[in-house]
Amino acid sequence: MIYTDKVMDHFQNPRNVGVIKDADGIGQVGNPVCGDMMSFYIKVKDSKLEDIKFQTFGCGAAIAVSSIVSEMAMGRTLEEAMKITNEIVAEELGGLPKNKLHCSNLGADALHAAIADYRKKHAAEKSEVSPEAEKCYCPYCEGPIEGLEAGCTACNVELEECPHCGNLTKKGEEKCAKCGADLEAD
Amino acid sequence: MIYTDKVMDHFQNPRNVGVIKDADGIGQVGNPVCGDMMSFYIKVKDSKLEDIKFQTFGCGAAIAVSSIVSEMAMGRTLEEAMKITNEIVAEELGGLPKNKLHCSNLGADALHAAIADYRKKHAAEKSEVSPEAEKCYCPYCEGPIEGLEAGCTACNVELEECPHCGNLTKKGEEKCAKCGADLEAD
Amino acid sequence: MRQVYLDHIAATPLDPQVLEAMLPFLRDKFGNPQSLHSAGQEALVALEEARSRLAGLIGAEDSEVFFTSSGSEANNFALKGMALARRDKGNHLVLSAVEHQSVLHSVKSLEKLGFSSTLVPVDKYGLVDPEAVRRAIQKETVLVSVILASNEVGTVEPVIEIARICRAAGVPLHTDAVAAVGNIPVDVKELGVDALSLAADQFYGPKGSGALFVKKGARILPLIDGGIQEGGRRAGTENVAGIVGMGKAAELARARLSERQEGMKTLRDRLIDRLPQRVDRVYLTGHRERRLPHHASFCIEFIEGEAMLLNLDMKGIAVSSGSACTSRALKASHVLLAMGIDHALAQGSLVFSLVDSTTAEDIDYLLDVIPPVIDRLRKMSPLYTKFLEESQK
Amino acid sequence: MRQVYLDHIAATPLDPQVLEAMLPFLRDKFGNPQSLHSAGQEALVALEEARSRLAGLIGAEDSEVFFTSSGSEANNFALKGMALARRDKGNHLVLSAVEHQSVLHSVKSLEKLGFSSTLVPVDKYGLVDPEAVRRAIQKETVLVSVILASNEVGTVEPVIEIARICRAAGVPLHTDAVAAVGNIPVDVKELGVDALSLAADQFYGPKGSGALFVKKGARILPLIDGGIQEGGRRAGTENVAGIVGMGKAAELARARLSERQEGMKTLRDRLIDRLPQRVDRVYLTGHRERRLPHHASFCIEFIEGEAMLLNLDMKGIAVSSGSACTSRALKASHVLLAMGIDHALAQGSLVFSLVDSTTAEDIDYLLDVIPPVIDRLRKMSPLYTKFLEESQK
Ligand SMILES: Cc1ncc(COP(=O)(O)O)c(C=O)c1O
Ligand SMILES: Cc1ncc(COP(=O)(O)O)c(C=O)c1O
Ligand code: FES
Ligand code: FES
Repeated sequence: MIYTDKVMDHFQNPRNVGVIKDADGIGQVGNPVCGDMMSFYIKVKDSKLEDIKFQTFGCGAAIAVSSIVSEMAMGRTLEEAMKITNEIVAEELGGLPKNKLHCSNLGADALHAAIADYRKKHAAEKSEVSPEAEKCYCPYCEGPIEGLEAGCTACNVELEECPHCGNLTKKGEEKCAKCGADLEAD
Repeated sequence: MIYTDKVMDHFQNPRNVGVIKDADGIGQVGNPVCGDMMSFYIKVKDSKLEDIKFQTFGCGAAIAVSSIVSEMAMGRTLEEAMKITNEIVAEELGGLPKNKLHCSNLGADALHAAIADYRKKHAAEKSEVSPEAEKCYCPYCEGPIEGLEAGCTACNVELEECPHCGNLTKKGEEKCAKCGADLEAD
Repeated sequence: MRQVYLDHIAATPLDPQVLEAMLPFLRDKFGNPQSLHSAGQEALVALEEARSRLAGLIGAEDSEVFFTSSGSEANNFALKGMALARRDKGNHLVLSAVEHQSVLHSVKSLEKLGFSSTLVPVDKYGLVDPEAVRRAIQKETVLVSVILASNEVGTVEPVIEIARICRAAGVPLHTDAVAAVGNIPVDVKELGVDALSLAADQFYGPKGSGALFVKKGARILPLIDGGIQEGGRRAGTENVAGIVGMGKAAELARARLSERQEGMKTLRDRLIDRLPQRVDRVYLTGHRERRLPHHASFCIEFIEGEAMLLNLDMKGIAVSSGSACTSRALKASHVLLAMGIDHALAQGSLVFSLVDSTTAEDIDYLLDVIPPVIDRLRKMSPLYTKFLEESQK
Repeated sequence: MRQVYLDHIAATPLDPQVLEAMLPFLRDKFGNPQSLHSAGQEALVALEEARSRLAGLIGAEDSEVFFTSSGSEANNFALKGMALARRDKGNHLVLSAVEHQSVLHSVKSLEKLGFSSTLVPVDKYGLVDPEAVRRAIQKETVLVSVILASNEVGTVEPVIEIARICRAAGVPLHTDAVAAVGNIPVDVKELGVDALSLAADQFYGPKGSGALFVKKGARILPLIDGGIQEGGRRAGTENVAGIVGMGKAAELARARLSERQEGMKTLRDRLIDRLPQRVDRVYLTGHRERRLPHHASFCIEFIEGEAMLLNLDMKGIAVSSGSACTSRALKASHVLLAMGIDHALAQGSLVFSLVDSTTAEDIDYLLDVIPPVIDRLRKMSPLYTKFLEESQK
């Protein structure tokens, strides 16, 4: 399988799917152009996440990530929830294909955005949402990438950064593999 | 098989192999660089080929061609023997692979050279040895070739003429496929 | 659990007769066709028989058929080989916006070598307008390439008309017929093309065997340089068993084509007609009539293809969400985008492709299984929620 | 009639275990490895297992192995892909004078694209002098290619030393190991090469399956552009059965290599030692010790190879007169000429190549059959007659 059993479990039986009508905070990340979009709804009580619901438009990984993020954050304090990173999410799922690692960012990002929304609304304290600097992975061979210049050392593909979303795409591709933006032909 | 039964028969059981010590005429064509060399020895009586022997260094086709040429010419008048052409030889053998058609030229050429040698020695009459203009065949796909410009229309190979032997060779080859001469790189 | 395989555009099973034909060449007939001894000649005879059968399927001369290892190789061979052979004539290429990756990326590689290209747009059915091809052809154009039938949306292009235009302009035309050959009648003379790519695994032949038809007289340089195989046009020891299998598959396809087509068409139509009755906001992609007989493709609004595919897989149904060659790419299909379908909808692409043994029960099982799958995923989708909210207003 | 097959450099039979491993993928496991559903994933797992086995045979990482359809494709991929990827660094190539046609002609094609090349000469045993490679490398050199073992004369080149020189010069080294892998120990790390070509049909695997090792970090452009197969490096639906067979063959080769080698070497030596005792003016080509364990090649003076080959074939013995890839070319082998053998002698080339099931009886049968064949052909040869006449003087 392309996914671990744990991913498949969360994909098949996602926890906490849905919408909270009177949410204390709502976070939304991604858009359909990228092929993925997540909405997180939170209820906060005593600085703790009393309830979490999500909706996801996206692939199997995106759905599983949303589900596990909601499960990991449930009942936690906002502080604790803000510490959930894509690495932790991916690890918790027993690993993700490397070209799907960006989905794990999305899950944490959406949750963090919901918390930020809550904080803004409740003006409890202002905090900058600063998602982790994204690790780069080659979208072709899924190997880690050191720098753009070198290309992917694993599969030797020449890469360029999408000026629109920053995603790495094989040189000469006409569209960004992530956001679909037109890349200038070289 | 690459060869017809008739070719294989003449190759396995070549007629008239050998040398005539006191030959009336000797003809030799080809050379080892081309991969083929034939010697024909003839005895002439009353303007007829009383005996013919040959020796051949070369491939299966070359041996079969020598054999059948000797058989076809045996007992014939010199005039008749001079009319043996490569087409007739190839036809008599039930066909040859097209890249081996040049071998059929060799057989007739060697016989004609022996006759010319006899005529020269006996000064009976002078005659120019003018072997038939060679038909061109693509050495790669064995298809007939109209002109050099067009390349081989059958297999689309680009051809050039070997400046040494005139054989057609794929453009960009370093050596002539027939005579082994160095071709200038393009 | 019932197993329903509806992803045959990615792979067909071998016809048992094809395997039967291959086996001797995997057992004791192991000679190399280029060897001059009997074992070699035996392999050569089999190779040439396969060439003849394949030529027969597409109406070509035997000598116009060159074996390759895949449809992609055939496309690379055609594009690069013909463009580079005609470089003295110009450096411009014309291709449609719905070409396969192996054509598109061959052109990208040629662009690095100094070629330029014009992409001919398609209409909402994915159809290329022959007149648009005419307009795209320039004085410098050395090759036009238009797909015969799309593996993603099933649309069959008006290649005959396009060929007429190319002939008039004196520019050779290549067509990628990988998804077409063996599934619809394909005759190179009728089409009037100069080169045509095909692959055996599209018609019950083995993977790893394809071919390029190159019309007599058309110039092409090898993609794989080396020995004398394929008349010096494609080097490398031949995959004898695979080629023999392809030949057998071609022979069977020729004999059974119309029967196969009719059977699959009926089931395809059942699916095309009934799926939109069972689920709302489901759109057929590609042309309704001018399409491959075994191909039904849709976009399902508000959800993403991979999620559907995995859910169906868990129910024993194998489908695809686009071209197998791009299954792991995260972007929407360039074919769907070229047809004017928006990104979100294009993400919900599903392709069902049939085989001659597909049954009505298979289709009905799919029709039963898919609505709850879609329903469940839509309930998870923020886009669907938004849509419901807006339609309530 | 006794059948003795001694042309295994052109073709080996499939090991029965290899066929066994392939069959499921020719029967019901027909999924496309790029399909995301279970049938596809099953094929993918098999593909990756094969990659791992192949990597194990040559001491590579799995991710450094790219499947191809033949040794020739691997050579074209390496030469064209690495040269074009490094075009910004220079445009000069270095190769030995005894490379396979698929390397030589790849270089010819690159020359049309603006590259130049230097041919490094060999000695009379066909050995490349590493120092000569050092001298041939220029500032503009972007790739060196030296064959690991010659299929024509069996000589094994000092690639380790050449690799050291290339590393010092900062130029990547490709080696054509098609005739070597599976027959002698080959370890890419020990060799120190950046790329290495191999083909399964040289070690009891199927025809139509080869691979290129590309060292992690080495840059290479695809030869076949298109989909995401092989990490975007080599497009086209994978020949799953063939690849699985190659993997199994690699596993077997790894386990049995030393045993196979020893057995074949003994018989090879029997042939090399005894043939010149039975027939005069017969010359071993290639190096006596540094040669492939299953390879014995000779030039027989005064006669031509094809005529011998056909005569031996009629006696049930299959041999070759050089590379299968050039069997129909009429010219003398460029390898023999590069070794300084003259044209006439080079025409008399015979190559005997063994397999692990070759027996001493096979060799003895050959040794009995060949002298009268040679004798008969020499009696027909004008060159022999001339030689006899001259030696009588
Ligand atoms: C040394 C060498 N290189 C390359 C090749 C070409 O391999 P293939 O025939 O698989 O294309 C061969 C074939 O025997 C070979 O011996
Ligand atoms: C239209 C089209 N072209 C090219 C290809 C590539 O063929 P292959 O996968 O054999 O390389 C495919 C594959 O399905 C196809 O459908
Ligand atoms: S939603 Fe998984 S690829 Fe982005
Ligand atoms: S001797 Fe037959 S090829 Fe010339």
